[in-house]
Amino acid sequence: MTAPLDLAPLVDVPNGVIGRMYGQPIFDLPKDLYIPPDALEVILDAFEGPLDLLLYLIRKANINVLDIPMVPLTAQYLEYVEAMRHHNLALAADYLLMAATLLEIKSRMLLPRPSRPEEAEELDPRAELVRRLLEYEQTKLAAARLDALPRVERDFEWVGVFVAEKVVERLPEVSLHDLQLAWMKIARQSRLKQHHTIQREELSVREHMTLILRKLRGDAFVVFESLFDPALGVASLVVSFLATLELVKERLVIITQNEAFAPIYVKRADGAAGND
Amino acid sequence: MQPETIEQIKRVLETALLAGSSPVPVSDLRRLFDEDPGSDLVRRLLVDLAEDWQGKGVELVQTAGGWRFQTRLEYQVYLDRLKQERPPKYSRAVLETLAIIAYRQPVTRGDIEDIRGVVVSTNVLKTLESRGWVDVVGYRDTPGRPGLYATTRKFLEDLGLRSLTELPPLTEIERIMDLVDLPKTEEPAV
Amino acid sequence: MQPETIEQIKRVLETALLAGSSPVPVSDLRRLFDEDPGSDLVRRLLVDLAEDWQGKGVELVQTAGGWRFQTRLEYQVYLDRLKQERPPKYSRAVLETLAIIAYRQPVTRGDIEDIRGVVVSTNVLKTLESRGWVDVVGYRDTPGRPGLYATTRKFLEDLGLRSLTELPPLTEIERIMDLVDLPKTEEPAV
Repeated sequence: MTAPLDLAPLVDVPNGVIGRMYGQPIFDLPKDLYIPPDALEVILDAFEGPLDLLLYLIRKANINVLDIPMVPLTAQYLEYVEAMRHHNLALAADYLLMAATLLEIKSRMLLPRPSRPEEAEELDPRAELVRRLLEYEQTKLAAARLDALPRVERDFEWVGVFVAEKVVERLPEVSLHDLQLAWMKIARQSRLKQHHTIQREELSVREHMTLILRKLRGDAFVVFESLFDPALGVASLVVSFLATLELVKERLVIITQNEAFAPIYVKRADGAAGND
Repeated sequence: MQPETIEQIKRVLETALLAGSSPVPVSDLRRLFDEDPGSDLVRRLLVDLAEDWQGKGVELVQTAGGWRFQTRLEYQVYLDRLKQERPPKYSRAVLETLAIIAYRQPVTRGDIEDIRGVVVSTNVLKTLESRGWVDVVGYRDTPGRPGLYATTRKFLEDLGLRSLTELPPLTEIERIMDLVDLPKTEEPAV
Repeated sequence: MQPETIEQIKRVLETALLAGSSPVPVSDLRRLFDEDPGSDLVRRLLVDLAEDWQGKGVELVQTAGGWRFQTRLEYQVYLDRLKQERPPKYSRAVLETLAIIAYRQPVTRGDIEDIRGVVVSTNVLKTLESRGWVDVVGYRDTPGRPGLYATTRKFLEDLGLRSLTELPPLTEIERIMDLVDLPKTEEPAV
């Protein structure tokens, strides 16, 4: 394959004119159609398949896709395929299939045209090939445009600054509602059923019982009066007193007085050196 | 800290968007606050913010998944200098397959092969799938039950598109075809 | 685009630092530019930038590995709201034990078991103690000297109560619950 590849019509060649395209004489072969044989492998790699190769041949020869001269195109395509086979290049079956298709179209175009013109248009054997070529070309263009769109990591980067976080264990949240529900579950099924109503007053006493126990941390006797803070008002004093009585009743504290009018001392009944 | 002023709400929005590793929709941005500021206010502040960032190397954009900050294209030449590895350059086979899936989804591998006129290698589809740009969204009820490929939201986001309708328009092949009135029917049995 | 002014160099630095979440050393930042601006200038501009970002939700900080932008801790409360994960929940045993301690304090483990009708595992009490919600305020003077559990100030604070008396009175709950008549599986055996 030493001669330049030529897609121009092979008939009717006047001096200097090597062909005619749509009535216009062609004087020069398109230079870029000549591809040295040793570049075949590169070419095969460069094309994405038979449609791509065909499209290249057509576009380079400046042929209207909608009016493909089948004879020269087929000839040229076959030359490529032959050259590739000659060089023992692994030729995808797609290329051979396309060769067969081209040959079939060419032979059908040689058949006598039907008499009615409108039918002739409808039955153009090239129609399917043209459709595929145009669709493929559209895909090629779309691919190029997609590739041209700004793309993350190639043309821009996402912003994502470091999120500073105190390392805190996520602890379960408990709402008052949760506590209510929990208590109700207990109340509904426990022996507590009969006396589970707890009034605010009762809670207040129990809270003060806890407060007094906290004050009594440790082993020592504490002066009775020191458990009470007059600044908190009468109500608080009364509740504190009730709490102390309740603590005594539940035998959680011990109250001692050595003699009448002597100082009263309070001490935790467990008498231990406190917890913790 | 409870945001009281509009300015503070804006700061919180900005902070959340700067910190976001993915686009944040307005509905999520509203959840940032104890008291929902409403979508109108959030949208207004986002537009405000986008304006505040004019002239900076970073811009606030709206993508398929929501709002996010991204660096401006002009700065990539600098950022590239710090990169350890080049971003992948995709082969024509990959790009053409992506184009077919993007514009004609959902399509099977067979559809792609019909259009490209060659066998589509498994690697090509794997490349697109591992980038998270396409996935199988169903199966066509034909022999072999071939998978139907479609593009993902990540594809739109990575290309800065809000929806498929923002894809560059296809060259108007249909119009050309109509002009010549080519038949699409079967070949006659000659 | 070639940065010519100091201002432009600063923009590039800012953009590069916003684009990544890991710290960038000054030596790397110098590589952003075709012409090395020198470490003195880069450092000066970084300090400038840090000042520019005062009052924002994001700050420029210097860490062991270099410079990076990071969100200010005050904004964590907002950002946390965007996280999808649900907060963990305490088991029924923990909640019931807590309720008993809250309403009946001071109580021993034995009291709790009497009321709940089941053994209270050590883990349950440990959970509440390590949360700082209950502690032992004394010991009952009975065999075994069991610890007396009560709720702490932290418990009140965490639940937004000023005093135990602000706990919902149970008579009221009972009324409401009876009205609602929750679909209970276990009916009281009375």
